[in-house]
Amino acid sequence: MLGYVLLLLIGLAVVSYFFARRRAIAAVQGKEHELHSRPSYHGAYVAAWVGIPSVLLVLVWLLLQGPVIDSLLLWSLPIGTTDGMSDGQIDLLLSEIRSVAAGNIFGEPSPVVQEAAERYQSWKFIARWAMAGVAMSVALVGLILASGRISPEFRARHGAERILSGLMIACSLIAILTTLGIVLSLLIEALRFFDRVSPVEFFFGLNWEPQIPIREGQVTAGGAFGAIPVFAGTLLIALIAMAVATPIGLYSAVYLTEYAHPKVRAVIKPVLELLAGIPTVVYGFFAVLTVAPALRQFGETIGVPIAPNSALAAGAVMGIMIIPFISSLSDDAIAAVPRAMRDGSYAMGATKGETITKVLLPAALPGIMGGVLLAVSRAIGETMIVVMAAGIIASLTANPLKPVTTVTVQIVTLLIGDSEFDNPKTLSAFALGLVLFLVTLALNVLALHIVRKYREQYE
Amino acid sequence: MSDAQPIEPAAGAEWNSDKARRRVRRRYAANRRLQAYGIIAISIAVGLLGVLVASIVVTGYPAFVQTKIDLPIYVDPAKVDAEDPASGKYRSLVREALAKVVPGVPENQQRSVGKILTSDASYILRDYVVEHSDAIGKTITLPLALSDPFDQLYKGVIPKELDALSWVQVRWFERMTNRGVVAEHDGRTSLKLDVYIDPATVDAGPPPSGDFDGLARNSLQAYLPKVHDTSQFDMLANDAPAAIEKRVAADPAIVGKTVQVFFSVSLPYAALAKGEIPKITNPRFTDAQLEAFEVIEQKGLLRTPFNWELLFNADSRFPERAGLAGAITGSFYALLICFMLSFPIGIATAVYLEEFAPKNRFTDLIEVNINNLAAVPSVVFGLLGLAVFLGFFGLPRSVPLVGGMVLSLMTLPTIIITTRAALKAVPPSIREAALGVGASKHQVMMHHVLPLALPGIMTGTIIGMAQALGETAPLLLIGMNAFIPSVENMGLLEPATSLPTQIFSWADSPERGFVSRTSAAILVLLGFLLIMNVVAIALRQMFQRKW
Amino acid sequence: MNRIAIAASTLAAAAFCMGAPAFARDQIKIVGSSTVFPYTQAAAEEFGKKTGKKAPVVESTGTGGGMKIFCKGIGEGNVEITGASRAMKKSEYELCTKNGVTDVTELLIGYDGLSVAQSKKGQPMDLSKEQIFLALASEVPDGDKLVANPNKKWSDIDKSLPDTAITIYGPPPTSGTRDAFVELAMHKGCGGLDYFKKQKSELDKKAYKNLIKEKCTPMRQDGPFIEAGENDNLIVQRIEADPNSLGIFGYSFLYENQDKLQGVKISGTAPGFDTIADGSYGLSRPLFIYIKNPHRKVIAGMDEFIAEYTGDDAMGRDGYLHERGLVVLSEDELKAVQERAKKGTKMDAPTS
Amino acid sequence: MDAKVEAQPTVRVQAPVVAAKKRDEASAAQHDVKLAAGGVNLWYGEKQALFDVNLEMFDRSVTALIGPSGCGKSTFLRCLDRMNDVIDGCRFEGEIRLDGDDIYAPKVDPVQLRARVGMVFQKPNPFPKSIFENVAYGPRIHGLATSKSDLEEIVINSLTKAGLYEEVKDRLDDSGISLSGGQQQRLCIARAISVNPEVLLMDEPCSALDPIATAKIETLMDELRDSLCIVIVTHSMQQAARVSQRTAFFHLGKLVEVDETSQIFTNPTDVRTQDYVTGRFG
Repeated sequence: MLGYVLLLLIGLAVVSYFFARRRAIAAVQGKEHELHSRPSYHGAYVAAWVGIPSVLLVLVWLLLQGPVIDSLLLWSLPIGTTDGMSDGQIDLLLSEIRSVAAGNIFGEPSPVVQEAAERYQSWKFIARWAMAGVAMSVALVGLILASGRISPEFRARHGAERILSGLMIACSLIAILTTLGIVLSLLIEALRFFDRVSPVEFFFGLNWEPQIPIREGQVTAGGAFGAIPVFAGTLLIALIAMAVATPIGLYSAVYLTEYAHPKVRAVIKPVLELLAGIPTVVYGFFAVLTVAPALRQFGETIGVPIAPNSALAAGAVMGIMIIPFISSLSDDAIAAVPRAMRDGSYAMGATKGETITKVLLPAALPGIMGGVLLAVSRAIGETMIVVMAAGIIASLTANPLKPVTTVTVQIVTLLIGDSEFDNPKTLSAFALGLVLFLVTLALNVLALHIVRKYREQYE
Repeated sequence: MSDAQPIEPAAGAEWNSDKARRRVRRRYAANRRLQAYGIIAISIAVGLLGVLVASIVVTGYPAFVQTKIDLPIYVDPAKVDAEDPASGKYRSLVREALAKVVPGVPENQQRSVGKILTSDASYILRDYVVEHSDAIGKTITLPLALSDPFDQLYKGVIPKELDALSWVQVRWFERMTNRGVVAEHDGRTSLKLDVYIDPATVDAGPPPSGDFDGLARNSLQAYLPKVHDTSQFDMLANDAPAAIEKRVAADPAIVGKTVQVFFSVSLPYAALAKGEIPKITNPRFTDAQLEAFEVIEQKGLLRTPFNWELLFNADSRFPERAGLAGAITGSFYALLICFMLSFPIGIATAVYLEEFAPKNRFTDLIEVNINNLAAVPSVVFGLLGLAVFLGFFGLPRSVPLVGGMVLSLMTLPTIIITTRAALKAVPPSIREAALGVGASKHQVMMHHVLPLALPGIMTGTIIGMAQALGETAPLLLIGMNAFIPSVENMGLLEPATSLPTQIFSWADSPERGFVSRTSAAILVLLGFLLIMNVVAIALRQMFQRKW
Repeated sequence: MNRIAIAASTLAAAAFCMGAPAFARDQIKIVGSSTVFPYTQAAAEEFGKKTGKKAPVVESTGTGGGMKIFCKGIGEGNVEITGASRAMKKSEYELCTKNGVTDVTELLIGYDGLSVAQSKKGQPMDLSKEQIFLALASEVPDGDKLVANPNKKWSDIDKSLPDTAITIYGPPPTSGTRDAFVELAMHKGCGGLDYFKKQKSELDKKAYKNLIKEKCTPMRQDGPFIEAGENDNLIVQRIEADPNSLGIFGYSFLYENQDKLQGVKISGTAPGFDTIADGSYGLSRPLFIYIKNPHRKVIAGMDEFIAEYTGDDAMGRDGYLHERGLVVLSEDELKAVQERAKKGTKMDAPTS
Repeated sequence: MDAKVEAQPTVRVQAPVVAAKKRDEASAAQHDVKLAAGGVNLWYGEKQALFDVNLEMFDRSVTALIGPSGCGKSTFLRCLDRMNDVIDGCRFEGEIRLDGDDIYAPKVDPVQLRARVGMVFQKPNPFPKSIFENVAYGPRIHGLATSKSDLEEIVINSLTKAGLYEEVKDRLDDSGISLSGGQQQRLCIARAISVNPEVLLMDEPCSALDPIATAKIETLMDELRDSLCIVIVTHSMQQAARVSQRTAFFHLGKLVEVDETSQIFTNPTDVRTQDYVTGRFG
C-alpha cells in the first residue's frame, strides 16, 4: 500500500512535470523564446511542489499513524477493560488485538478483543485511505498553486534552482549532523560514565578491569577503570604496525614511481591496492590462524617465548593492511614533486638513487609524514584484526611479544551482547570511544594540515 | 678575457682516474641497493597477499563441493496423499530408500545409519514431491547431501581411524621394550615386571585382598620413573590386578617379597608390539555407520558436485545445508539503503561545496567535518548507530535499514571526497564556455559538469560501497548478525545478517564443516569485492579523459 | 538527470514495498546464552522447515544479558524466550517480577559439558581441580597466606606434571562458559586446598562462601591464562597449532574435533557424553530456556515452536540436538520437561 | 613552406674555424669545437622531434638556439647532456661528440657526463634545501670535496662566480626557495658550476624573470664564457643577439641555419630565418 502511494506520488510529480511544461508552452502560444525560463524549468518547479511536500507528509503520517491508532483503540475499549493493567499487559492486549486482526487467532479471543480487532481492521483501512487521500490532495494543492504561477514572466528557473539549492544545503548538513551525533552520543554516555568513575582514575589509572558484575552475586573481578594500559597497548600495536608498514610501503612507492617499468607498475599497483580492499575480518583470521602460530613456532626454535596473542602478531598483520595506504600516499607525495626537481638533480649528474634519497624524499617528506599520520590514526581505530588477534587483558608492557589490549577491542568486548545503557561497564566503552574519536580527529587534522601546506608549496 | 687558460685544471682527465671510477661504481651500487630494497618491499607485500589468499583458498576449497548421494526413492502413495503432499511421511520414505541401498541394517542401528544423510533429507524430498506431484507412486532419484561428518570423511578432511596411542605412549612402550621387559606369555604380549607385594596393603587371605591395582601401577611406575602421567597405566590390560591376586592366591608366602609377574598389555599396545600401528575407529562414527557408508561408496552412489547450495541456501545449523544466500541478501539490502542514502546526498553535498557554497566559516566547518569523518574509525560509527538509531530513535535491532544507515554515514565522506575530486577535474574552460553562452550556474552544473564528472563519481561510489560491504565492526555493534535460516522472509525491517558478520559467526560454530565454509565465505566476499573493484577500475579506464 | 532521479525514486519506493513493516509481529524472538544458542538455532531452523512459518529470530547475548532483556517486561517489544547456561538467579527473578514478568516457564533442556582439551600432538595430561586452580588462579596459598601465583610451568605445581610452560586459553568474563568454569573448577579446586580447608573449619558458612567467591574467582592476568574471546573455534585452532597449550570450551567443540584434540582428564576421568551426563566428569552444567507464558497467545507459532524444541526428535536420545553436541536428558526427565512445556507450568521463585 | 623544407634537407654548417674568426676578434683563433652533433634524429614514441641535426658548438663562447615554440631547440639541448635518457619512450639516433668522444657511446656513463655538462632550466628549480646544501649537492655526490672546509670553499667560489654570494652570504642556511626568482636562477647556475663543468646548457634561463634579473644573468653569462662552452636556448631574439657569438635557428625539428649571431640577425641566408628574425612568424 505504502509503496503504491509513493509510486503514485512520484507518478503524479512526473505527470505534472509534463503538464506544466505543456502549459508553459501554451502560455506563449508555442513561442518558447518569450518565456523567461525554459519550459522544463516550469515543469521541474511544479513537479517539486507536487512531489516533495506530499512525500514528506507521508513519512510524517507513517511515524504518527501507529501510536494514534493504538491510543484510539485503547480509548474505544469498554470502560474498565484496562483497569489495573500494567503497561506491558496493555501492550500485550494491543498485540493480541492486532494478531487477531491479522488472522492469527489462538484459542478463543474474548468478544471485547474480537470487536476491537474489527475496529482496528476498519481504522487501519480508513487510515490507509486517508493517508492516500490527504497525500494526494496535498500533491494536487501543490499542483494547482504552483501551476497557477506559470506565465511568460514567471521566473521558474530561479524557483527550481532555489529548491535545488535548498536540498543541497540540507544534504551537506548531514555531515555536520553526523559529527554532532557522534560527539553528542559519545559525550553524553561518557559524561554519565565520568559521573561514576572519576576522569582522573580513567586517564591516569594503571589498572583496567572493567568486568564488574552485571547481575547481583555474579562472580567477577572487582572493576577498575584506569585506561592507561589500554592506551599503551593501542599505541604499541599501532607502532608495530607502522614499523612494518612504513618501510615496506615507502620502498614500494619509491620503486613503483621511480624504477618500475610502466607495465610492471600497472600490474603491481592494483595488486597492492587489493591489500587495502580486503575486509579487516579476513586479516583477523589471517593473524590468528597463520601469523600468530608461525611467530610462536619461530620463537620456539630460537628459544624466545612469544605469546600466542602477542602484540607483534596483531601489529604485524595490521601493518600488512596499512602497506597500500602508506605506499599510495607516498606515491602521491613523490609524484607531486615537480619534474624540475628531478631534472635539476639529474642534470647535476646524480644517479637515480641519489636523486631519490637526496632530493625527492626530502622534498616529499611532509606529504609522506601526513600519510604516515593518517595511517597511524587508521591503525589506532582498526578493530576486527585486534578483536580477533590481540589480547583482552589489559597489561602495561612495552614488550611486543606479550599480549596487550586496545581501545577498539575493549569497546567491542564491552558492547557485544549486553546492550543496556546503565552500568559503568557499558558506559566505559563510550568513554573509550570518545577518546578514540578525539585522538583520531587530532591526528587527522594535523595530517591534513601538513599535507595541505605541502601541496601549497608546489602550487 | 684574452687569456684562454681554463681557470681550473682540465676536469676531463679527473673523471677517468681510478678513484673517480671507484666512486662511480660505489654510487651505482647504492642506486642498485635502493632498487633492490624496493623490489624486496614489493615482494614482501605481494608475497604476504599471496600467503593470505593461499591460506584461505587451501582451507576454503573443500566447501565448494558437497558430497551427495543419488538415492533412488520410491514415493509410496500409501505414505503420501496426492491431495495433501506436504504432510506425507517423508522421513520413513527416506529411511526405506536408504534401507534398500544398505540392506540388513539391524533395527536398532537404522536411526544412526540414517544420519549418514543430512537431517534435511525428508524436507528436500517433501519440497520435491510438492512441486512434482506426478512423482507419487514412482521411484525418483534425488541427489541428497550427506551429513557433515560423512561429507568431511569422504573429502578426507577427517579420518576414518585415529591412532589409538599418542606418540608419548608409543615412546613409553619403546622404553619398556628396550629394557627387555616385553615378552610373550601365554600367547599374549605381556610385561614382565618386578612387583613388591607390600604386606601393608595386601592381606594374603584366603581369599587374598588388597590394593592389587595400586601394586600393579607402582610396579609399572618403577620402570618409568620420570613419567608422571596416569595414562601410562593404560598400558596394562584390565586383568593386571587379577594377575597379582592369582599369584598371591597361589602362593601366600610371597607377601612381603618381590616377585616377577607377567601382566598382559592392553590391546593397542599388543598391536604395537607386533609392529602394527594400533588404530581405533574415529569416535565420531559408529561401526554400523561406517559399514553402511562403505556399501554406499562401493555402489558408486556418491559424487561431489559443485556446491551451489553454498550460494543459494540460507544459513543453517547443519553445515551441509548452510549457504550464504541470507547473508548476501542482507548485505544487498544494507548496501541498497546505503547507496540510496549516500549517493544522492553525497553528490548533492559535493556539488554544493564545490560549486555553490560561499567561502565562509560555515562551509569551512562542513569541509573540515567531512575530511574528518572519512578517517573516523568504523567502530565509532557503530557506537553512533547504537546510541542514536537504536537508543534514541528506537529503530529495531539487527535490521538492514539500520545497518544501511550506519554504513551510509561511513560511505558518505568517501563519496563526497571523490565526487569533489571528479568535479575539480572538469576544467574551468568548460564551465566558462557554458557560462559564456548564458547558462545559469545550475544549468552548467546539471548539463555539463555533472555528466562529465559522472564516471569519476561512480568509481568513487563503487569503491565506497565495496568498503561498506566488507565492514564488520559497526554491524556487530548494532546486532546485524541474526541467524537467518530462510531467505523468504527478508526485508528492510526484518532481522538479517551480512556477509562479514556471517563469516564471524560461522567461525564460531563447532561443526567441522564450518571451518572450510568460513574460508569459502571469505572467498565469496573477496569475489564480490574483486568484481566491484574491477568494475570501478574498468569505469575509470573507459571514461578517463585527459583534459 | 531527471530520468535518473525518477529511476532512483522508483527504486526507493519499490524497496519500501518489499520491506513494508508487518503490523503484528509474527516471529518469535529469542535471546540468551551463547551455549544454548546453537541448540535453539537448530530447533528454530527445524521449526521453520517443518511448518513453513517464519523461523524465530535467535540472538546470542550471553546468559546475564539475556536475562536482563527477558525481564524487561511483557508486550510486543519484548522477547519471548531466553536461554541460560545456569538457573535463573533470585535477583533476576525479582527483576522480572518487578517488571511484570511473572508467568514464566522454566525448562531444563539438557546438559553441557565444559571440557579442558589439548592437541593430540601434546603429551596427555591428567589434572585434578586443585592443580587447575593452582595453574589459573590469580592468588594461591603459600603456607598460611595468599601470594600472587608464582607457577609458570606445570612442574612448578606438581613434579609429576610435564616441564612445560602453562598456557591455557579460556573464555572471557562476559561469557557464561567462564561463569560455569569458575564455579565448577576453580571454586571446587580451591576448596580442596589445605589453606581453604583450614579456613572452612574456622569461619562460619557464609563468611567462608564469601571468601571462596572473593579469593578463588579472579583468574591470573600475567600471561599463562589467555582470555581468547567468545569464539571457541579460534581456541580450538589455536591449541591445535600449539601442542603444549590447553583450552577450555564447550564439549561440542571437542566432540567435533576428536581427530585433532584430546580431552584432558580431570582426576582420571576423560570427557565424553556418558561421563558428562552422569556427572563424573565434574565440569558439566544444566542448560535452561525460559518462556513467557502470556506471549503464547499473542505471538504466532509459540506453542508449536516449544513443542518442536522439547519433542523427541530434538531432545530425545537420538535427536538432532544430541547431534549438535547436547548431552540429553534421561527419559523420565524428558517426559517431565515435555509435560511442563505443554502445560506452561509456572516456575517457582529461585532460592538463590 | 613544407615543400621548401623538404627541398633543402640540411644547411651545411660552415667551416667552424672560419666562422669563428669572422666573428670574435679577441679569441677567435683559440676557439675549438667543444661539442659536435652529427646526424641527430630523435623520436618521442612515434613522433619524430629532431630531423638530422648537425651542429658544432665552440669552447669559450655562447651558442644560442632560437626558433618558434616546438621547433625542437630545447629537445636538442637536452640531448647534449643525455637528459632525454630519463624520459620514457625517447629514442636517439646520431652522435654527439664532447671533445671528440661520442657521449652516446655505450661505455659513457651519463652520470659522469652530466657532471661535465651542466644544465640550467627554464624555471628556477632549487631543491627544497638550504642555499648552502643546494650548491654543495653536486660536489657532495661526486665526491669533489675531501673536507668540510673544501666544500665550503667550493660553495663560496661557485656562489661568487654566480654573482650571488654577496647577496646571500649571511643566510646560507635559509631555504633556497625563499630567494627571489632571479636569485633562485643564479643559485641554480651556482649549483651547476659547482662541479666545474666544461659545458653549461641553459634552457631559456630568463623566461621566468624580470628584466633586472635577466640583465644580471646575462652579465653572468658573459663572465662565465671565459672558461666554459655555453649553449643557450632562448625565446628572445634580442637576448640571443646580446649574449651569443653564434646563433642556430631551428624550425619544425630541423636546423635551418647556423652562423655568427650578427650574420643571422642582419643577413640570414634562409628565407625562414629572415621571416623569423624580422617577426613575420614565431
